[in-house]
Amino acid sequence: MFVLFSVMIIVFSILTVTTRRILRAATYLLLVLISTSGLYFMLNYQFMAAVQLTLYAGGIVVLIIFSILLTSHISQKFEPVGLKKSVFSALAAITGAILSIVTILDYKFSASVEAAKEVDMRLIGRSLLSVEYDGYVLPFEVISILLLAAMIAAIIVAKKGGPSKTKTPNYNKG
Amino acid sequence: MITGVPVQYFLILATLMFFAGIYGFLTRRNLITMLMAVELILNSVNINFMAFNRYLYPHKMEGMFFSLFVIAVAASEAAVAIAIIINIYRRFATINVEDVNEMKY
Amino acid sequence: MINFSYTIWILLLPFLVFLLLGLAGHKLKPKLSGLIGTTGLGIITFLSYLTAYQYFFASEKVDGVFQKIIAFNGVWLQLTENLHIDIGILLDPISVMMLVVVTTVSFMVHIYSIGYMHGEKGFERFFAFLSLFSFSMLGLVVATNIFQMYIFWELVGVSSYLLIGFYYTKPSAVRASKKAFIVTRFADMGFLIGILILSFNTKTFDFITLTSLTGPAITQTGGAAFMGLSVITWSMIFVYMGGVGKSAMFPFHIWLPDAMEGPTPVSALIHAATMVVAGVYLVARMFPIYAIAAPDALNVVAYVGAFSSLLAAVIACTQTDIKRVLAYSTMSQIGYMMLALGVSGYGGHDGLGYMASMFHLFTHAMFKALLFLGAGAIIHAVHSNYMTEMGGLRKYLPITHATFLIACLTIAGIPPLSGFFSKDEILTAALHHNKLLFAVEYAVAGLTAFYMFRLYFSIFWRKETHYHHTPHEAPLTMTIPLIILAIGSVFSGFIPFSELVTSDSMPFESHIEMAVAIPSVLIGIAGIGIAYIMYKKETSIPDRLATTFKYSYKWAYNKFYIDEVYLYITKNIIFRYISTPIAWFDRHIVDGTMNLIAFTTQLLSFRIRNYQSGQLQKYGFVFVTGAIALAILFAYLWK
Amino acid sequence: MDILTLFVVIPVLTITAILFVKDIKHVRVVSATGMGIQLILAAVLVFMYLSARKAGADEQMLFVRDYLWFVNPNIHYAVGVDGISVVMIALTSVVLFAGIFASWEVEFLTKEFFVSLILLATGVFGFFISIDLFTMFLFYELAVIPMYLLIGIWGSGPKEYSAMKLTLMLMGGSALILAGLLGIYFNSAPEGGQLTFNILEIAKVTIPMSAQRLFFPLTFVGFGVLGALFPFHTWSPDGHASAPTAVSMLHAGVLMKLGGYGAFRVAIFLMPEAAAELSWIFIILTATSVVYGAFGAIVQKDLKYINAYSSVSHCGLVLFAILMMNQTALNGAVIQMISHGLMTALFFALIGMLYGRTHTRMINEMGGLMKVIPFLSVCYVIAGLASLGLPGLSGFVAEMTIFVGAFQHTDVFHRVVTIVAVSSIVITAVYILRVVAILLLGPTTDEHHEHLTDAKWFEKVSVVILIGSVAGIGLAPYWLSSMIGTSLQPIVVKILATNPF
Amino acid sequence: MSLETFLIMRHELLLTAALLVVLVAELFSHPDKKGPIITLSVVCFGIITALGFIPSPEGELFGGMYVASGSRLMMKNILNIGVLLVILQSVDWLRRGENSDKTSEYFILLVSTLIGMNFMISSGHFLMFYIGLELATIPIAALAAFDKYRNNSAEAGIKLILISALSSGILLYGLSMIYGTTGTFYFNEIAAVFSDSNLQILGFIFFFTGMAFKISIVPFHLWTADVYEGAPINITAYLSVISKGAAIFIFIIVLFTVFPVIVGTWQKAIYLLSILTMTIGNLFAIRQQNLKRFLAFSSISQAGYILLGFVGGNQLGMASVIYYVLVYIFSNLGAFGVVLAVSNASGKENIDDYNGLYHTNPKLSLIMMLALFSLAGIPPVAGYFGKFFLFTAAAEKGFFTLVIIAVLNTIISLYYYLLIVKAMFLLKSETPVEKFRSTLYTRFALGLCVAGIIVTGFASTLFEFIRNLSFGV
Repeated sequence: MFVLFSVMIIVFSILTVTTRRILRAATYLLLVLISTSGLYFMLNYQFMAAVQLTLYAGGIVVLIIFSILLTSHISQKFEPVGLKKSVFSALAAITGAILSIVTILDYKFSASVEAAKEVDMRLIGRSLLSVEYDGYVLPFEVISILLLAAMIAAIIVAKKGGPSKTKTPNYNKG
Repeated sequence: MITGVPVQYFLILATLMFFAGIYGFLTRRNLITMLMAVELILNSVNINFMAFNRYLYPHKMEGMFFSLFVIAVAASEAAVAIAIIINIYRRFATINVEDVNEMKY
Repeated sequence: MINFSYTIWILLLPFLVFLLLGLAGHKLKPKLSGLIGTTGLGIITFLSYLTAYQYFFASEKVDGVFQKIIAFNGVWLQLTENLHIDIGILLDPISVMMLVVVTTVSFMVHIYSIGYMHGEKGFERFFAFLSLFSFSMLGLVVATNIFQMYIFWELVGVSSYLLIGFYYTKPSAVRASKKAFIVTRFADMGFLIGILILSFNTKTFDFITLTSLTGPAITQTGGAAFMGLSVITWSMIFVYMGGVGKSAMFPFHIWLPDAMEGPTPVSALIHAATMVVAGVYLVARMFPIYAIAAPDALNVVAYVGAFSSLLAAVIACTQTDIKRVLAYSTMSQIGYMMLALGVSGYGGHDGLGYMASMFHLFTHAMFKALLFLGAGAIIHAVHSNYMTEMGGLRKYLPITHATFLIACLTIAGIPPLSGFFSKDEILTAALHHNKLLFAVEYAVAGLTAFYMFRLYFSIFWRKETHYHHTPHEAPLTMTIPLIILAIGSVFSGFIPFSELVTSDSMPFESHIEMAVAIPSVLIGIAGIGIAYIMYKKETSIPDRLATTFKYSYKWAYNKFYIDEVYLYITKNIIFRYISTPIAWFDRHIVDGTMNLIAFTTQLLSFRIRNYQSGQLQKYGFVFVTGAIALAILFAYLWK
Repeated sequence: MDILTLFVVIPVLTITAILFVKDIKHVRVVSATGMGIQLILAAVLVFMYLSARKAGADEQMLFVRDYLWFVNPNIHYAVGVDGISVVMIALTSVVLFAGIFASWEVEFLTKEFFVSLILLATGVFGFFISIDLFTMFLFYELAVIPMYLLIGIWGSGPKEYSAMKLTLMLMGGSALILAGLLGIYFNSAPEGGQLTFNILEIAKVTIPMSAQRLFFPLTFVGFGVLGALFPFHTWSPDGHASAPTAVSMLHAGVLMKLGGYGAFRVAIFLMPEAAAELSWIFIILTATSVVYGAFGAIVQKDLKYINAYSSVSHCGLVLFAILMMNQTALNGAVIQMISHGLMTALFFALIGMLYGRTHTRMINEMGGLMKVIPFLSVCYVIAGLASLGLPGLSGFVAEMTIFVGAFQHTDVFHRVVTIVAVSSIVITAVYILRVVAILLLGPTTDEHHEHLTDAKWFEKVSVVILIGSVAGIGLAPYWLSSMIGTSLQPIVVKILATNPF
Repeated sequence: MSLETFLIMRHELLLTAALLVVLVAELFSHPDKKGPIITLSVVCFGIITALGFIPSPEGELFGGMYVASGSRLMMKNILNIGVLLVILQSVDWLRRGENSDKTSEYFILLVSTLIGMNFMISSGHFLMFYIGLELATIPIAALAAFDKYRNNSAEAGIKLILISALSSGILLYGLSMIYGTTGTFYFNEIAAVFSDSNLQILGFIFFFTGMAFKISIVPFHLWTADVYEGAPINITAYLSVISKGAAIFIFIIVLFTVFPVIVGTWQKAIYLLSILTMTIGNLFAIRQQNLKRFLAFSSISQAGYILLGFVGGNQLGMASVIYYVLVYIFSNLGAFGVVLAVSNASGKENIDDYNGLYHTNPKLSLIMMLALFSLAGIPPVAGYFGKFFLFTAAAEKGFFTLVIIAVLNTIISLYYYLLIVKAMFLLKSETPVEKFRSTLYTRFALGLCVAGIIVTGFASTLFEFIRNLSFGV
């Protein structure tokens, strides 16, 4: 199972960033996210898997696809990436990956001796609303502000029109 | 806990995904695909958190919660970014990142 | 003990007059300023005479030695514990003698100037400068320490500068004044270095300590320090360099002839009688050190003096500007004095040269001042400096003629005029010391007689030139000084100098040595004779001689091109090869480096602009590579 | 309020007063009044100082006031003066007062001009009264910055370039000083205890040699830039040439002294060991400055350039003397600072006045001015004579003290270099006389110059004050020299304690 | 929620309340009349700023997620002052026609970012830190893209949000490694178990770059100039001062409290980067013509100087950093205030346009000059003191080479600051900026800035206060 998911994730990840059709990219991304949620299931984090599926795969990707539809032709093909750019980027990415992997493999992880906690919804709910140690009510509150702000921000930026249609003169000449 | 799969595998998987995202961010010309690359990056980080939490620190849920919040943040980030991208599209009539370079030097 | 504290007024009075005339002179009537200046100087002259009388005849001698009297002394500037510059008044035979000389000549010149400068613009300025000069010269003379001497030495230099450049709208005068100042300044640098070395080794500036036979300068001479000469010798050579400059000895003599651009009274006062002998005075002042501790330096003095006197005499024979002839004559005579010092020993009869030098200084002051003032009267009458434009003036200017003749005879060394006595002592001293120098001086004596009478005959005899308006005798204010000085020239030879001014302040007997005196007189007469033949009447002999010895004549006429050498040095070397390159270097290299730094920064700034390309992905690339590089660096390489 | 702080307070009050004044005429009057008070105050200070010394006060610094400012880095506002600072303060007051009158006719942005000028002066006064390195440095920079505006706005010629260059080079110097000061601060208690910026406190300890070797050159060069140390002097010709009269006066007259004073108070006094060890480098540099500046001046055509190079030469002599590190030479250095301050201020004042009349500073475009404007010309000659070291004027006293002092050095190298420096007196004479001859003497070359007017009353005030001071010092230097000498005693004791020579 | 909790958290709570108040007011206000909202916001924020100074107990809330200490409180207060100034300065801008429909949104976004910063500063847990960071970034991107009708603004927005997403991705990756090796997100627990294994250093460095991005440290600075130039001026000011200041604050807290173990590593890194940052920032600043862009690079080099305070890891360093940020707020906002005022009045933003400004608008020019001098570190204004303490902090640990490089860099920065002074005072222009008079808000804000610039330096008690609250590694 793990092998399947991981192969899927890696392949689709790479496809996401290399395919020349934008909608396909979105689809591959969706697949990556879905396989990730499969991993979460494997890890026994069902709640997270669900969140991943709904919020990530469902929410964000849909958002992305909408925006693609707004801004591009579906069949639009990208021009191939400049060779120099792709080589250097790949080089950077590969160096980084090798560095990270070598470093990770170099490190001896030691598993906790304490007993695992069964993650059920109740526990999650309690933790989320707890003000004690390991309680997450404060981030929960703050993230709501963030969501509010993001909403307002998105609206204000994307909203069309306004009282003044006149384009303000562009004073900037870099 | 998945028997036979050490935590390192997860980490390597996430790392590969992470750098795939990085590569995408650096090469994709379309702003939206860049955004997608960012999502890849965030997703890979989430895998890390989850795997660590499950393998090494299963008695607490910090990693998991972190992932949860990362997803939320990613969502809002995506929302704002897409709003701006739409605005860019209106202004520049393109969402090719290489054309969005009026300011330089 | 006589109280000499009044001598302070000899210094203060001219200074006050200078301040008065300098600050308020333009508000006074010219005549009044002249009167103030002259009166002031009259008082000083009187005081000087009083001092001289009291010093030589009324004060007590200890063991027959004239004592050095500090009439006044105050610390002007404390430098180190031991070294301090004092301003004071030191009375000893030579300073008292110089007081007399300076005040006398100065007083005469003051009187003379009232007539001579009548109606000139800047009349009061002239008297102010004269007062300043008198102040400086007197301060120099009575200096109690070498630094005071240096101070007044400089002041004398600047007064000379101001007076040479008195006609400041005349470019040649301006040039001359500048030249005089810079040349002497260069020499003074040597003087200063000499002072520095001397004071470093002796820890004192004080003349009394320095010249004391038990003083540090003489006892702690040490061995060879540099190039085989001792430190003291070096310091004395450097000090002498100052004297060379001020006294217009070779090679620093070039300013003196040019200095004749100044008003003639100034030439008489400064460039004949007083300031130019400061070098002689300096050597005399330091004489014990020269004689005992630095005989090599003393030899330098002798040779420089002898050479200068010869050189000047030769040049003088060819010049046509009467003031220049007199200038070279001055140089020649000072060379005499230097030589006399140079051949002198210390103490008793050995110090004959010293005495002779001082003696000649005294008589020279009289007759040279007379000559210059006479020349002034002539120029005043003819409005020309060139003897080719003169002739037959004896009937127009009787008094001038008479006094001028006396002066010429004096300088030619015809007995019983004063020049004879002093010159004779010098020759005697030289004979006993160095035959070569003696021979040179004989030649110079002949040349002197020749060129003086060349001058005399050309001006007063010969064919009468046509004058624009009839020359007439100068006013009384000018002739009276002439007469007084003529009297001085005639009789000053009878002053018993050896009993008053000697190297060790101890009187000794001196007498005329006939073996020396008779030939010298003969040579003098011979010179006069040749001049008579060549210049009494209009003859072609001089021209023929000039063509025969074409090159020698040309060289001599052009002062052996020494001026040109200097010009080359200053114009080319200093201006073209030192200063201009330095200025260029400064603007372009040093400043250029600073600008280059700025420019490089700008360039660098321009070069790296492409990193800020406006391309988001390039930013991302830099970001990521930066992160990875940092990670590699700090996780692995530089931990 | 103590008397020293008043020196900072009065200028500040004057500035405030100027800001509230509407009329240009009143601006001048207010400035002149303020600086007149300052001048009187300086006189009072001199008097108080002398009487205190006479009464037996034998501390190194008198009128010391110390207020703790920043507790932790232990920064104090600490003031105190010894004879050296007192005379520098007096110098500043005189030059400033003269400068106010020299700039009487500034028409453009008058108010701002006087504000900047007095602000600059505030920095200078503050610098001289400080005994805490922090405040000292603060005032130092405060004094440098108004120069930019003063030259840039009211200057002439390539003023923007010059102003920028001057400011940057001087700030470059101060950058080095800052590093040096920090170094001193962190080594001010080598045996533990409270670190301090207080000069007197630091002087009591010996800064470790390894630190000295690093921080002495930093501090010395840093201050040397302002003191026109070769090869960091090139701001001087351009800066002076472009600056307006009063600014040149104040800058050459006073500001450049900050360099010498600082080099002496901070670099030499606090780090004598390294100074003794490394001085030979700087002695060569400064001796080069002396000769090089003088030679550079010979061929210049612009009056201000001549004077700027002359300043390089004279200020080089200051640093040169400081490096000789003995009482006499140091004494000479201080006198030279004062003397140069006065006479160069005089020079610049006169040049400004000439420029105001002839509208040129090129010497070959002028000539024979003596006949036309005798007062200014005579003053120029006097300034020139002072500059070339004529006895009776201040330059002589200073130079001779330096030369004699430097030559007392037991080391042959120092004496030989001294002789090199001595040669400058001839070169100085050459360029001074050259200028005098071309500019003032001879026939009037330009017929437009035949009807120039001589000095006006305020110009006379300015010039006479300066000439009076120059002559006063030149005629009777004893009191000044001994006042400085007494103050040098403790410094010399510290220096000599470690001097290998 | 007890009163004490309220007191401890009052910054965040009050800000949230203000946010809601504005939101509600927006609902009830007339669409064409935004004046009351502006007044309301300014008043609200003024009150909040004032209330921030009430002393409060120290302590931890939410099981250690929220940490309140004197120094953090002070940091928030400093930010509050800055934001108040920004808000005051932006009033004129908001009154312009094209912004009138977005007034309340502007305040909401601004305040929400401030809430994020406050939480970030107060965080004792990396989750809080992260959320705070994002809350402090995402709305700013929208603000940067606020001028919807200008290409530059949109470009600024997208650049900011994308690069910040990348950066937070890298930061998160680093955090995940830190988590994986320590098993916790609590600051104090991490500090206890952190060591210097390679993976941890890798994680730390990735985390570091995320912070470096916020502070615009070279080479993570490239977005800065473009975003600063494109964004509306008040947002640029906000970005360069408040956003950067907050990041600096939390960064120093994190470095000092979470990673003291690897002090050697981050010292070296900061040493290196601070040299790079100030030099590159300066080199770029020299050539700029647009004032916003110019100030962007100037702020980059300022960040380089600020890093000098980090490098020692000492108490003085932390104090000087906080102090300098305070000074920097006044100085930079002074400069931006003038730029904003001029831009509002004439639309001019280039250095050339400032030629002869002194002759038409002397007061503005003087304020600008003071601000620039303060940035350049010229006495007697506050920047001098700030820089001095920064250098002192670095020198205390013996980093003299760094100090010398830094002071030499100040010369370059002085050069370009003087270029503006030159334009305003020395040069003359055919078409200078007309004489104008700004509104009361702007003048009040600029007055505050000037007062701050002048007073902060001399007020030693202020520095002492900060210093007593600071700590070293």
